[in-house]
Amino acid sequence: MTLEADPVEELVALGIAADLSGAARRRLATIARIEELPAGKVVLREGQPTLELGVVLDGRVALQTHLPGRADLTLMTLDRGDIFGWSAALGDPSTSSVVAQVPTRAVLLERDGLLDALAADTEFAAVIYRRLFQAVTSRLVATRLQLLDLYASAEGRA
Amino acid sequence: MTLAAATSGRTAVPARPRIAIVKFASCDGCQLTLLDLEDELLAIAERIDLVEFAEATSQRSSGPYDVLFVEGSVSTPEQAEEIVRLRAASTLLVTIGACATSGGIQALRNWADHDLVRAAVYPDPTMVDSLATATPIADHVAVDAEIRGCPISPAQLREFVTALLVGRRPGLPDEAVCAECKRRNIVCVAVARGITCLGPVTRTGCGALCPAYGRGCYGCFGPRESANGPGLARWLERDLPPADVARAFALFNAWSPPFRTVIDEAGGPPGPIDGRPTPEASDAHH
Amino acid sequence: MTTRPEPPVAHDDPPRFLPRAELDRLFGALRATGRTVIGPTIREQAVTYDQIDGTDDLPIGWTADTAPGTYRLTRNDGVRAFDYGIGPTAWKRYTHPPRIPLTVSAPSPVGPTVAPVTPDAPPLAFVGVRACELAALRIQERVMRAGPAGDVDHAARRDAALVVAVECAVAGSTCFCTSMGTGPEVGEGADIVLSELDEGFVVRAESGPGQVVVDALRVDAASDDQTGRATAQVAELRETMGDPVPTAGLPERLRAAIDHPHWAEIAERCLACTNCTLVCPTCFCTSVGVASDLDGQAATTDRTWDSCFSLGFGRVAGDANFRPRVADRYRQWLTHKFSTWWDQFGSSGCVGCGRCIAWCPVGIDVRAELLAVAPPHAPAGPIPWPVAPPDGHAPAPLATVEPARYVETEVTDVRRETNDTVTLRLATDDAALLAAQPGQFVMVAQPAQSAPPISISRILPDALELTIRHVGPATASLTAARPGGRFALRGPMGRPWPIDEARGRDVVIVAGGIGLAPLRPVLDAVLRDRPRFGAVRIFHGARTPADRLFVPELAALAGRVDVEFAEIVDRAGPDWFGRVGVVTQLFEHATWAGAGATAFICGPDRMMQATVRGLAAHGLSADRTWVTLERNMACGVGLCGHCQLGPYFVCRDGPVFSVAELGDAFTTEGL
Amino acid sequence: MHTTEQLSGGPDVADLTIDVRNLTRVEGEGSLHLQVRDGVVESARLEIFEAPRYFERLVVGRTMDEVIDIVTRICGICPVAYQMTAVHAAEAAFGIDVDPAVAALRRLFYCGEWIESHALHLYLLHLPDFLGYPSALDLARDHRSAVEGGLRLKRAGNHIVATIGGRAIHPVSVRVGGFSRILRRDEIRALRADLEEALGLAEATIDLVATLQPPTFRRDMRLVALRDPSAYPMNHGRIVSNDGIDLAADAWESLFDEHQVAWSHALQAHAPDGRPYLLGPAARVTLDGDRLHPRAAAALDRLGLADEIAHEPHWSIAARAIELVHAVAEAIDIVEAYEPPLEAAVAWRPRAGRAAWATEAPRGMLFQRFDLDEGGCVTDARIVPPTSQNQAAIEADLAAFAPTVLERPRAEVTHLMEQLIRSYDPCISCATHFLDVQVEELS
Repeated sequence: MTLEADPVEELVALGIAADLSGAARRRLATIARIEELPAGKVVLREGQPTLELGVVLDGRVALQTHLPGRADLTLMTLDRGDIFGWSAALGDPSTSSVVAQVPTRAVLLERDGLLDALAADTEFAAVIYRRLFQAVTSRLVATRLQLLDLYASAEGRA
Repeated sequence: MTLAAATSGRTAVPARPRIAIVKFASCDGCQLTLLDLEDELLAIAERIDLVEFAEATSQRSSGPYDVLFVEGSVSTPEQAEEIVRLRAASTLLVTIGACATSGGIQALRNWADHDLVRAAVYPDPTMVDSLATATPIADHVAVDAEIRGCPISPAQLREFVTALLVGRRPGLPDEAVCAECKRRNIVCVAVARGITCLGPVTRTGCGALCPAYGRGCYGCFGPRESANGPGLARWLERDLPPADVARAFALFNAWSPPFRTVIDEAGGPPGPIDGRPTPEASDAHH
Repeated sequence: MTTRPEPPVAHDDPPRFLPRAELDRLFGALRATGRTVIGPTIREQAVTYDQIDGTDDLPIGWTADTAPGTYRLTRNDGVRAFDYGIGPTAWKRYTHPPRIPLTVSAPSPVGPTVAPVTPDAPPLAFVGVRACELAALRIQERVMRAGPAGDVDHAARRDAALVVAVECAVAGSTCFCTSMGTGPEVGEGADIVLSELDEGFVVRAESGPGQVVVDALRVDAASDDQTGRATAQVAELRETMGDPVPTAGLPERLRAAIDHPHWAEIAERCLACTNCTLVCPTCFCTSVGVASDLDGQAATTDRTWDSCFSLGFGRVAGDANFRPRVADRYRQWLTHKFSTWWDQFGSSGCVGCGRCIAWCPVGIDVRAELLAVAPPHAPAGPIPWPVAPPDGHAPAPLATVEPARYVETEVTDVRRETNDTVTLRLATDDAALLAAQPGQFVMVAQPAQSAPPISISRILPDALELTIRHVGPATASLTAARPGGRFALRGPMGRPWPIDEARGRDVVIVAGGIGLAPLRPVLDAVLRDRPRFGAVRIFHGARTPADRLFVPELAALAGRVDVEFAEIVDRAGPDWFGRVGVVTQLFEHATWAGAGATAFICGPDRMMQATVRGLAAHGLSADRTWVTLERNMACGVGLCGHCQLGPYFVCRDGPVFSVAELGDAFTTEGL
Repeated sequence: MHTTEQLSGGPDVADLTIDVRNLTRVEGEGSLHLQVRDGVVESARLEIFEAPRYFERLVVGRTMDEVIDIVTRICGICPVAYQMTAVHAAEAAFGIDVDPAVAALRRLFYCGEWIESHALHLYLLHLPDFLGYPSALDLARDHRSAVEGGLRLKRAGNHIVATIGGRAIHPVSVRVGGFSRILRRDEIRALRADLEEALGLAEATIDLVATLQPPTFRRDMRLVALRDPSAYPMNHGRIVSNDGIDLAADAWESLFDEHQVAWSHALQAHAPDGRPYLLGPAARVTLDGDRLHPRAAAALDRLGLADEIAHEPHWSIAARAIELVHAVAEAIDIVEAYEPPLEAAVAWRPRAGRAAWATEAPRGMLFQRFDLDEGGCVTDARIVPPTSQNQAAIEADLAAFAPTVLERPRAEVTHLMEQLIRSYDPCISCATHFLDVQVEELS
């Protein structure tokens, strides 16, 4: 396997695991794996247990919500470096469905191992929670901009 | 639908619109203003279908109308029903004049005990069927545009009709009378002569008529945008008792909120009537 | 016509003396030069400047008591003609009239034509111009000639006026010229200067035309005693007036007070009635009105005085408004007069005449408000934008004054981009139009419509393309245009994108919605000359897939290997397989370094602000991050005042700005 | 026009019910109630239900200058009449003598309103009846120059009112003691050109009227108008009639009275003997013909309809034409002679008392009375517009006219009824009435 095939190295490269000590990285390695997600693969389903927390390496996944009687609505798409499934870190059910929009490579951290690690290793927890918090913040900003209707304009000039 | 929409080409106001002019409680002066466009009347008549205008033609139509001009305020139960019917029959509803836009001079009765008022004029009030209040059209149905004034200005009516036919936004500025006063080089009657003038809180459109004739503006075009009635009242009360300040505001647009605030703070309009609005009056506005 | 030619110099001979009884000689001599005399006379219980015939029309024996909100004409029973306090009329009424015709449209076989109206400037003589008023004439002349194209009407009227100034011997309680450095001594710009003594007038010629009039008086030289008393009387006046407004550091103090709570307090009293601005001798803002016949064929536009206190002044198409609150409008006026005027024109906008104090119907005293909002020695807070008067960024150069040009163009192609947006190709052989730069705009004139500013979305050898969204009546008829239709264009206007500055550097282009249109010429220029640029990254966001402009060109971009192109939409249906989200996500996790790159950004304000923040995080420097701003650009050349943003006229100094230039002006509400 | 007709009581066409709503081409809205049984008119009522506006109440507590601004809002067609009556009442009560130039201006002001109001009614409201058109706008398609002439005549009247009062409707310059500013000579002289043209148009109107053929309907009617010792009545005069009434204008209430009827929001005025009376152009031309301007007197001779004007309501159009000539000719005289007053208005002090006056509105005598407190504020008011005084006379004429046309097709009957009502130029806004031609169901 090449280096980039190592999930921890990938996460370090993305900055997500860069601040982790060696011990914490080893702990991470025990719960992280890289997976190839074929287009259309449903990684997480809205309302179901969030069994994995994921980070996109290549490709693209869509966050979708189900509208009864209508096609699922894509709320947002995620690219390299974006985190999904963070409910896993809380043990909560998934707040949206996550679907691979194109063939996608992602690092997946399985939930139970993640919860154990967060509970057992405060240094690990501090770094991971900080990353998750950053992800939540930028997602909130993006959502706010969508609410504001980013492209609404009163301009007379075209 | 708003006037902006109507004149932005988004809304179907056809090249030859069906136009109706109706009146409620009013003096007829605003609809007569159309007949006062002596030089353009016939040319305008050739470009529109004047399908309802009892003042001028025996042809009648109960709708539908592309544009409905409404004069007068709602003062009887029948009128309160009729305006709803007319709104439904009209694409664009335009109020013309102070009565339709803010209630008019008759809205002064909104502060009074209706039975007292009625009894003062009619020996047997029970024969007279009227509401306790005279209220603006916008209190009853959605209004798309206002042409202000008591009465409206012929020039503004001409501009409105032209803009409607040409498809542009009518130039009906919402600035203060003062702006036109200064452009016309009329010396400010308030500053130079200490005359009470509502110009600073009143919408232009008259061409600064009253100051040009040596008297203070009496607010017949109603409040302008961001009219600071209390601000002007505080200044006037340096020389006048509050009752006389209220007197100045208590005319044709007394019931418009910026003016009403001043009148209410002074305990109501002149006259030996209960200064507080009747329940119906306050309901009528909220 | 170029800037006003220097008049021949006056001979260097001593002042003359005109006995009081002979004052009518002056009027005779002025009329002999073919001029109508405008001077002080009493009308409607005030001293106004109207046409006068002679001495009998002067307010001899009258003066005025002024105070905040009051002006009272009072007898002083003196013999003097010029001891009256300044009245409501400002001379701008004659150099910058309240209403002038601008254009005339007439039907013609090839469609309606639009032609500018050539000014009709009668030769006038202004008698009784005070020192502060002379300063105001100088300031307004600077304003009306600044920028890319000065005002031809003002130039003609000012050039046709001969100024007879009078040195003040008395001052009103509202006067503060001493603080503003404009009086009481008469400064430059007069043709003749009078100093009034009880027995008559000391007369100095200060220009060739003035000398001609003075010679025609045929009066003797003034005695040393008379000139001495004239000098002494104005010196004495200066003493009595003192220095009521501490102006040291005032522009900076006002800047630092941009968020002062006192603005809201003033708004409680301020009626936003516009009186202060319309009596002000330097306020110059105007709006254009349209009138037409019932068919919209024969139409005229005229230009009338407007004011930053009227709501409509800050309104743009779609009825958004830059200064919705009265507090915003008062702040705009006061900070413009005393602070940003320096940035724009290299001087204060106030001459201390006190008209705004006396003629405010609720007696708001600008002197008191200045002390309240920006007291002397106030802690100098952060400067909200990076220019520091009085030596701040150089005021716009004086313009070559020529009448507005309207070039008839013909629609040769109409492409519907979205349900509310079309791209028009307008053929022209006009060299000036075809020399347009990316980022510039044109004013599109149609009879019976206001002329909206429209960005150029492509520059071709024989045509310009304009991409227009239907947001109001004027754009409605433009988006309804058909091939063969004709429109008159004015321009090109505005400051272009600094493309040359980006050569040799990485380029980041971020477009949101309709904002892609003004950036399209940048793409053209960069791709035409691709090797001369570093990495080129293009990020495009739209509300929905259906709102994407230039779809074929976007597809072509996506296919190029020599640019990085990504796009994203806010909302999408199941048939969209691209990215969903906001445009900032396109580079949020990108690993490229932005330091040294140049960014060109255009889109709605919110999108640009989010993008600027996002790019800053990638290390792009504020002085290489360029945005193009939206304002109510009415005249297009910085003369109407509508598009002011802090120290800038968006139409003249922009619409393209670097984020560094804008500073907080980019994000301050109500500015 | 919404017209329903019902036959009832069998085939006898003399029993009929007509229902026409919203009579057109009158100021304001209203209806006629007509019931015919066995060919006999059982009732003919002018029903007036326009929303009441309570002006008598609105002016309480107001100064007389405010009253001038308020009462003018009673009517958009004759605002000057309301202002003139109120200002004269106030000046009489406060003992004010105005400058002769002010008095002349006010008469010119009134001439302007007569011209505007008469031209409006004659050309735009009434003439279409005689020529068989639904409106003057339709009439203009075939007789454009006539309608244009009428509009220019109307414009000349509006021009006078706008020059003196600032605008044609609800002018602003009338103040107790004079005007709000001095009208300069050049402003007044500027009216000259319009009026010269208007005089030609007014005299052409006489020739036009001479060609008309109204229905024949003749009756004797009590005619009441003011009589001014020295002039055709406008701002001054005693109340006189063709059957001997003669009393001071401020004594109106001593003879006449108003009472309320169930079918009207306008109080009907009556003389003590209950005999209806008619006000307006026909009454004035008949009672004050000897005071007409020479040009108007000549026009009347040429027209030769003095007797018809006195006895045939349809010929009121001729009386209006005569008064158009008079008003234009007199206006020219006043403009010619005008010299501005020394001051816009004389100083005055309010005093307690009774302010009562009558003037001649275009439609007839308008009476106003205000009781004033020491501060000059109104404590009680009475306003009696001409139309509410004419109401009883109109109803009497309708009752008398109906039987003469009952045999005709009903649509025509309806039209003839409307035409007759229009011939009185009822100002429904003044009388705050709602006119509505409808007929009682026959049981």
